[in-house]
Amino acid sequence: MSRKGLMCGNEAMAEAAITAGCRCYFGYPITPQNEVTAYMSRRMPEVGGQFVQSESEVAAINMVFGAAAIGARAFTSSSSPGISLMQEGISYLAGNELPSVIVNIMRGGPGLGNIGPSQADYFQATRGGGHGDYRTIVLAPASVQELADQMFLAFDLADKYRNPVMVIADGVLGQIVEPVEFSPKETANLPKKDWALTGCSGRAPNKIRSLVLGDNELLEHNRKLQAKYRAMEESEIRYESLETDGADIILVAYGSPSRTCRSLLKKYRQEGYRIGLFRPITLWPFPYKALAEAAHGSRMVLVVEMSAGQLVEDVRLALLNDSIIRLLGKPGGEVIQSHEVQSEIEKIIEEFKIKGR
Amino acid sequence: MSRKGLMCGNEAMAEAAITAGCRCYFGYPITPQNEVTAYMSRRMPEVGGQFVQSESEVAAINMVFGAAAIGARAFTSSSSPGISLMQEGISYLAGNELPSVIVNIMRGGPGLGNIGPSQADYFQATRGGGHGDYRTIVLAPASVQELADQMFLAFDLADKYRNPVMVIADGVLGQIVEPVEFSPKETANLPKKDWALTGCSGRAPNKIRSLVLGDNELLEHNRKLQAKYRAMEESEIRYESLETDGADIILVAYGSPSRTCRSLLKKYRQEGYRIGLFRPITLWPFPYKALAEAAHGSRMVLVVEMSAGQLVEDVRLALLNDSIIRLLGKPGGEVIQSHEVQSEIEKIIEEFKIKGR
Amino acid sequence: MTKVFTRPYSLKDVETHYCGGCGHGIVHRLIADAVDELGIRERVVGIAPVGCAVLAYDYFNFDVCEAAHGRAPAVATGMKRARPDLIIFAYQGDGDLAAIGMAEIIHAANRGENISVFFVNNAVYGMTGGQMAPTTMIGQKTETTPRGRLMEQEGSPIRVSELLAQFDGVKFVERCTITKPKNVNRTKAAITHALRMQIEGKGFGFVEILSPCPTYWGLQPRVAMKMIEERMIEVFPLGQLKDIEEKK
Amino acid sequence: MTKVFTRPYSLKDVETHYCGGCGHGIVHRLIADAVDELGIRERVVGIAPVGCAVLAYDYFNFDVCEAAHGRAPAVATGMKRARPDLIIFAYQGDGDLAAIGMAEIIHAANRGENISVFFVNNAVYGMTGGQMAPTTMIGQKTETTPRGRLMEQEGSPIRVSELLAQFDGVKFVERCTITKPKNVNRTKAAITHALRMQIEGKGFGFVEILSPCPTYWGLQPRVAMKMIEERMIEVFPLGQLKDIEEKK
Amino acid sequence: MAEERIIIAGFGGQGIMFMGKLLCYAGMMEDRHVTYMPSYGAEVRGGTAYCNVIISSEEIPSPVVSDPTAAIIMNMPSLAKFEAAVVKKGLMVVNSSLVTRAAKRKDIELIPVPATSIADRLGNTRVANMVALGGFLAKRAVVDIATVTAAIQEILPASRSHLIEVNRQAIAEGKIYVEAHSSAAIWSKLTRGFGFA
Amino acid sequence: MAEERIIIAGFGGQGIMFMGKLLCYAGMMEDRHVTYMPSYGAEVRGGTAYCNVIISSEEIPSPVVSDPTAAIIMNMPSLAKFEAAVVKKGLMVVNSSLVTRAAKRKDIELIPVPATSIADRLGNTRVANMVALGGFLAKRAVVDIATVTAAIQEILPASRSHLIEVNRQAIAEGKIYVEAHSSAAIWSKLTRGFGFA
Amino acid sequence: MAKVTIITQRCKGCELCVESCPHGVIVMSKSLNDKGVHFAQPAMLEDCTGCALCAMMCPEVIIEVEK
Amino acid sequence: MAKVTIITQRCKGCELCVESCPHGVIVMSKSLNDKGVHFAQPAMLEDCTGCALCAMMCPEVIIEVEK
Ligand SMILES: Cc1ncc(C[n+]2csc(CCOP(=O)(O)OP(=O)(O)O)c2C)c(N)n1
Ligand SMILES: Cc1ncc(C[n+]2csc(CCOP(=O)(O)OP(=O)(O)O)c2C)c(N)n1
Ligand code: SF4
Ligand code: SF4
Ligand code: SF4
Ligand code: SF4
Ligand code: SF4
Ligand code: SF4
Ligand SMILES: [Mg+2]
Ligand SMILES: [Mg+2]
Repeated sequence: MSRKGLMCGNEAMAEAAITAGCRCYFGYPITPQNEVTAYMSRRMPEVGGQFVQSESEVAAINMVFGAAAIGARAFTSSSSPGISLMQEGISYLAGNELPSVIVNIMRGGPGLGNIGPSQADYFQATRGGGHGDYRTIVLAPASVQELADQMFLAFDLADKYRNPVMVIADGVLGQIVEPVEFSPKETANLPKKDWALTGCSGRAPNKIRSLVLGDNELLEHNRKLQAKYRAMEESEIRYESLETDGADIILVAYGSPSRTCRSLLKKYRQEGYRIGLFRPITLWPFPYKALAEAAHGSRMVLVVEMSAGQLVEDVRLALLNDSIIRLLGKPGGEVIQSHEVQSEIEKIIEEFKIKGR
Repeated sequence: MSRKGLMCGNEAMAEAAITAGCRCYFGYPITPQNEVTAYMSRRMPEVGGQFVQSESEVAAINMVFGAAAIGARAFTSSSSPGISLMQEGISYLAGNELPSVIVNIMRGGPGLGNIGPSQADYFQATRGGGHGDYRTIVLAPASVQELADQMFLAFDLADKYRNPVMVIADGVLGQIVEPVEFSPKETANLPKKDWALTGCSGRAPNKIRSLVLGDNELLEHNRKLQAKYRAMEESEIRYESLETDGADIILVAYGSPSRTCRSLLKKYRQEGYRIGLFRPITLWPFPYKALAEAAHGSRMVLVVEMSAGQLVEDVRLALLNDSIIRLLGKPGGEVIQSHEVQSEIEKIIEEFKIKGR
Repeated sequence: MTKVFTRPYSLKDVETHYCGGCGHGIVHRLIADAVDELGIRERVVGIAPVGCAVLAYDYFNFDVCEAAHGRAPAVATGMKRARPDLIIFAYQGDGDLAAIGMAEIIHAANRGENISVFFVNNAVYGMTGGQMAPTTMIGQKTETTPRGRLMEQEGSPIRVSELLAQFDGVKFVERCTITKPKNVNRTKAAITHALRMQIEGKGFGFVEILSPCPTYWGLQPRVAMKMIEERMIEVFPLGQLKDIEEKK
Repeated sequence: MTKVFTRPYSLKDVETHYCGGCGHGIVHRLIADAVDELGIRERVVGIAPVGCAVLAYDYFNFDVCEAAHGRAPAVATGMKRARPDLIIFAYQGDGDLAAIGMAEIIHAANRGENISVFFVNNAVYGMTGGQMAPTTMIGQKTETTPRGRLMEQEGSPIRVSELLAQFDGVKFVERCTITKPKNVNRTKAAITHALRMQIEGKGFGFVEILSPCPTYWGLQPRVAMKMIEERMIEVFPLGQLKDIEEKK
Repeated sequence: MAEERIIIAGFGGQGIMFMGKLLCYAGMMEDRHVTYMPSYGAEVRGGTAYCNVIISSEEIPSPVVSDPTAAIIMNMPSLAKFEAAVVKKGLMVVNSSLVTRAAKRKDIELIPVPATSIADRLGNTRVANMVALGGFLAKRAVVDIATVTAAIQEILPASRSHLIEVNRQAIAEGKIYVEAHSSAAIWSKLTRGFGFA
Repeated sequence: MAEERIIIAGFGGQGIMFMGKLLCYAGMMEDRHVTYMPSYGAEVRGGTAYCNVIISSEEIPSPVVSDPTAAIIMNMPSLAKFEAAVVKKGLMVVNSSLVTRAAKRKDIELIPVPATSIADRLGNTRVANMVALGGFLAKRAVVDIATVTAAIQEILPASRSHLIEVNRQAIAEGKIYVEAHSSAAIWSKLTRGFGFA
Repeated sequence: MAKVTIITQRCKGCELCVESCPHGVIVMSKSLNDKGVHFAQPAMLEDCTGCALCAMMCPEVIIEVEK
Repeated sequence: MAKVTIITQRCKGCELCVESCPHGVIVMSKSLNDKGVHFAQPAMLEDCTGCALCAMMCPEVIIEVEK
């Protein structure tokens, strides 16, 4: 069964989670993701699930912890300041290897900031804003449909690796309304949750804990986690590379700015410029190699992001060559306008005397 | 007046703060920094200052926010999980440009982890574990004396830039006892705190807020913040470069591992090997250029850190050349032993056929 | 002719962003009046919450500070400990104070910080679009309780004044409302009393104000005021719950 | 001869890390006894706090989970909502529950989650080395109140049972202690009662247990027990504060 | 029409978002590509609210409208904010009941509609948005009015179904008003300021 | 002595940290370079506690002792944990009251001291640490016993000053015990297991 | 006679003043202010006692009363 | 007569059992266990009534009582 409808990103994400079998949502209101809480408060009772408006984001992430510990699919969503409050909890989820999904519909910061769209929590998501050596898979959708699709994926990846998965999107994606379809896929062959705390009937008791005190025990635990992260880097990198072959200029962007960039591709190609777009879909693990390959031979790589420059650091790590990287970064909860990208492109065209047709 | 005594790092840091004129400490107990809370509960009343054992780390950072907003020097300290809980607050401090000092005596993670020494919160401190585009100056002491000295510096830098400053140290540095001297320096020519909320007597009301809603206002605010961060990068980079000139092998380490590395320098120099040590003292702003210069011409750069590999990312960004970088990373709250570093060095010597005398 | 009612000096002469008929505007005016009358404009520092009153610093004509959502009591503690001579008040909504900020208000109250807290209870999250608050009444429909709040699912509305009055550190608690001029004046008296006690070093004062959110109650402002009198006061009875100055 | 007292099956046969004479060991035994007697070992899930009892999962012979400091009630909520058929209890210390976790316990209680909370009040932070807890008594010396807790500076000890008993969502509250066999048995009865109510779907049960920390009270275990009887009970009176099953 | 990029702007409470969603929904019902993006952005209560709607025969790369082909301006601050953005020869429908200064642009098609007054006359100030929408559709038939009416039925919650009729009527009135006022007549009025209502 | 790197290990509650701090403080009083690092590390209550002390005539690069020149072992688990770490020819003082198995290393100097029993005899089991310290100082005079006594006075809080005397006495007893038992005699006992107390 | 002044351009039309005036002095306008709001305006000023009850209830604090 | 068994190697010497025994059956040892602790041991077993009060108080749960 597949249903098509017009929904905002927040609602699409919520419905997708339900389609993915999630019956536990815990969250605290915050703009621009309030549609999730509202939607879940209506839908969860309809599908026999649980919606709890938690007393705070700290409580929400720990409710997710509890539900995940007994083996349920659970998720929470928030926006920047609320996600900051979840950092301890996310580190606990990672340390305890609990599959779970956290969505950040990013807004302008730092501090209270504003409720405009932003991508300034990139570092927090990809480097771990919490303590300790841990990683979460970070997915970055660019449309309402993709937001829905990535929710399915997020739950599967979480279960596959016993790890928290983040979906991060600028506020635009939470708010825009677009047609969306829910086609529940056959869920991959996922490992059994025999570690879950379901009552020790017919087996030895399970424990879930991240405190490991023996000599070198935590070291071993960390090595195991690191091995898991390497496996993710091996298998889970996702990206989209559009007309990057032989391109002189390559735009790098994710989320809604990638759409602004995409809308320019056609225009420039029509004028005979060789210009491509590289869009990371997993922000962690980051497609370093793929980007290096895509950018091979290009004159300039223009990173377009709604922040003061965070994605650009991964681009530098991918290319290890500063001289061909340029940044159009716009912090402060403001949308990047098409003409702003255009004017950067024009500058590059001029400076490098890049030829059109 | 300078006093010399034997103190653990935690106590030295606390006493240094008092010497620096800090009369407000707010904190919540957590190992391995409990000595700070204990010390402050004793000392603050003696010097007419305030010690509040807050109900949580969230409360602590917000008490610091309050004290900073009225223009007082205030600080808090915690360890990894507690610092994660402060991420929203730190983003607010940065967004509101409130001078303040936060100390993280890092322990093993992720999650509850253990209370062993660690450096796995490097990303959190240097990239911002909170939301939005902000930076905190991050100082990394390597001895009890330096911990004290950097507390003076931290308060001055905070006031100079109206910005939170972090001091991060692995648990070893909080716990070790070494002789320490407090020599209160003439405090630099610091800007007047005319923005502080001291009652609007004889002036227009002040407001402190990070919510800026006008069109492009938050963008402008962010640009201003970014300009400030650039100024810090210009003026506040600190590091120590030991015998790196013409060295074949360069060790890169901060905090207590840098001391393990340093103890090996002599040994290898005596055997005629050219081996140096580069120690970043500010982790943000990071001494990218200085490291690139120091490493110029060396065969191999060995990064030694008590984490799965976080500092190494900045080394990669500094050198933009992966082939000469190697990592000895030990996560999980375990000290790096001298012989572990030695065996990595031996491997390099062998592999690159580096000659001793 | 003499002016019998004019805008207090401590309230800037600007338009607010509040919806028509919102109670926040009235409460702002009362605080400004009290500050003027106590003559403390030049040593008062207010703390704005995260909630509809987040822009309070644009309206009060004295020093005002932002606080992270729910943390105003901690911020106030930091301020007052650092500068006991300043007069510090926190202005908080019911989501801010009773949901995310529950630990902070209880502990500031229990420590008996010498501060004043003005708690605007409108039984809903106004700023984020009308979700359930801890003080939402049983049966009340909100964005997140589309079927009305259910005791079995979401618990009962939390009576914050009753909760705080129990702590030894708390010296004054009163619950008021602003449904009509008489109540407005009573509220002003309570606000003034709390501030005066702080000035005299007598400790933690708390004033809860039942206030309408016509927008998210989906009611005309006048009807919203009636709603408070007819439904809300039943759940949150008005009156002084504690006053250490009162002779018993 | 028949065994009249043996180790409950739900308690693993291992040495604990607790100091000699610590109350945690006794409370563990009582919970394990109750679980055995109720026959729920195979569907109970415990939540260990961050505090001296953090390793409870090494001692209980059934499924146990860690929770971040203070968040056990939120974790319990997540579990119970997802699997109402499991029997969920949170085990918390006074720092964990009444300081950092104050918001979580109040809201879980107010929502009336169908869970059981066992609250070990030893008036101090044991695990981190003896700092003041919200329940530390006036005059009590701790690592962070070297002059003894002062009402004016740190407030009075918080009476959590009294606080929680007020919420409609809370169905059973009792304060017990373990100073002598009679009290130990009373505590076991309370723990059993709370769990039984949960099994029957009757809602939130809370048992506070006054318990010694001989190490950070600086007292011999026997003397510490006396201290509870002579000093602590005065501040935290024993008894049932609420039981919806009780006929009034 | 390959692509219509529309900005709708006014006070919070004027039903701006509803207009946007309605257009978008109607577009989808007619199998167009559509996006709708609210400005939940800079303002909180009491400020200006606006939204972006794109209706296109092709895939829509970006939902952000920076160069609108049409704008519906419901109050004064919105005029100041969006007047300059409309593309040359673009359309601007203005709620002349509230917008009392003349627009400066002469290179766009300006359609004043006294939407609030007409709505008042219909007995419900709140349907001013539908009046303006009717006016807009009179000029740019991006979707069929019948589709819009059907869409209203779809997206209004059942509890408000009694409002369908007045909404429908308001759209019709707006359309009639615009059709009745030739653009020549309008231009002349413009120079005198909006004198309606 | 250029540098003495000492590990002191036992149960929590045996006063391990006090021994370390005391040594360190005495070292500072004699103008040596000193560091002290507790193992606040892996264990919580009830586990093994240990600390690292370095006393040196030169600056001390790292406070971490991985190759101790001496160890004071106060209980059985500590023997297992640290026996292998001591450098060849290093010193190991063992509390033979509690350590009832023989050490395996034959390449180090092994000094059993029935510290707990001697302390019991002095009427305070808790000064077993000082007995062991006395034994250690008999073998390695890294600091003067007089300095240690002075240091006790400095670091014991005033409320415990009545304990200075018994501490002093315990150190003396430990020293006397070790001096009285020639190493030959000790070796022979060792092979029979620690038979004291 | 007392005088009541209202800054009508800032009026949000909540009618709380109307509701609270014991003498029905204030009425809502037929016309709209720039906000599109039917604003409050003093009508039968001669009945005004200057009690200021209206002003006390105005959330926008735009009513001034003289006597 | 009843029988009380204590796993003395795990005894932490807290004496809570001693304190609670109404018949003075349990006493503390002169010798130390491996922990260095003077442990509890049943002494005058003939006086033991098997009331298990000692066992109820033992935090280590190392006392078993048979009757
Ligand atoms: C950490 C965090 N969580 C959530 C929010 C979103 N938020 C802003 S205001 C608010 C609630 C406001 O309700 P209330 O305190 O009752 O104030 P009101 O608007 O009703 O006056 C919320 C949840 C936020 N800004 N920060
Ligand atoms: C976020 C966080 N803050 C602080 C700590 C440190 N910590 C561990 S246990 C504890 C308090 C324990 O006291 P209590 O809950 O009373 O338990 P007890 O040890 O007394 O049984 C603290 C503060 C932590 N682990 N995590
Ligand atoms: S939403 Fe409610 S509380 Fe907020 S301004 Fe409007 S009426 Fe007032
Ligand atoms: S420190 Fe106190 S609470 Fe913790 S185990 Fe020891 S006696 Fe028990
Ligand atoms: S002052 Fe009194 S009488 Fe006059 S208009 Fe206002 S409320 Fe009416
Ligand atoms: S109370 Fe004020 S805002 Fe409301 S209608 Fe009257 S004048 Fe206008
Ligand atoms: S069973 Fe009773 S009588 Fe026997 S030893 Fe124990 S307490 Fe004493
Ligand atoms: S109660 Fe248990 S641990 Fe304590 S002395 Fe008796 S047997 Fe030993
Ligand atoms: Mg509210
Ligand atoms: Mg405790």
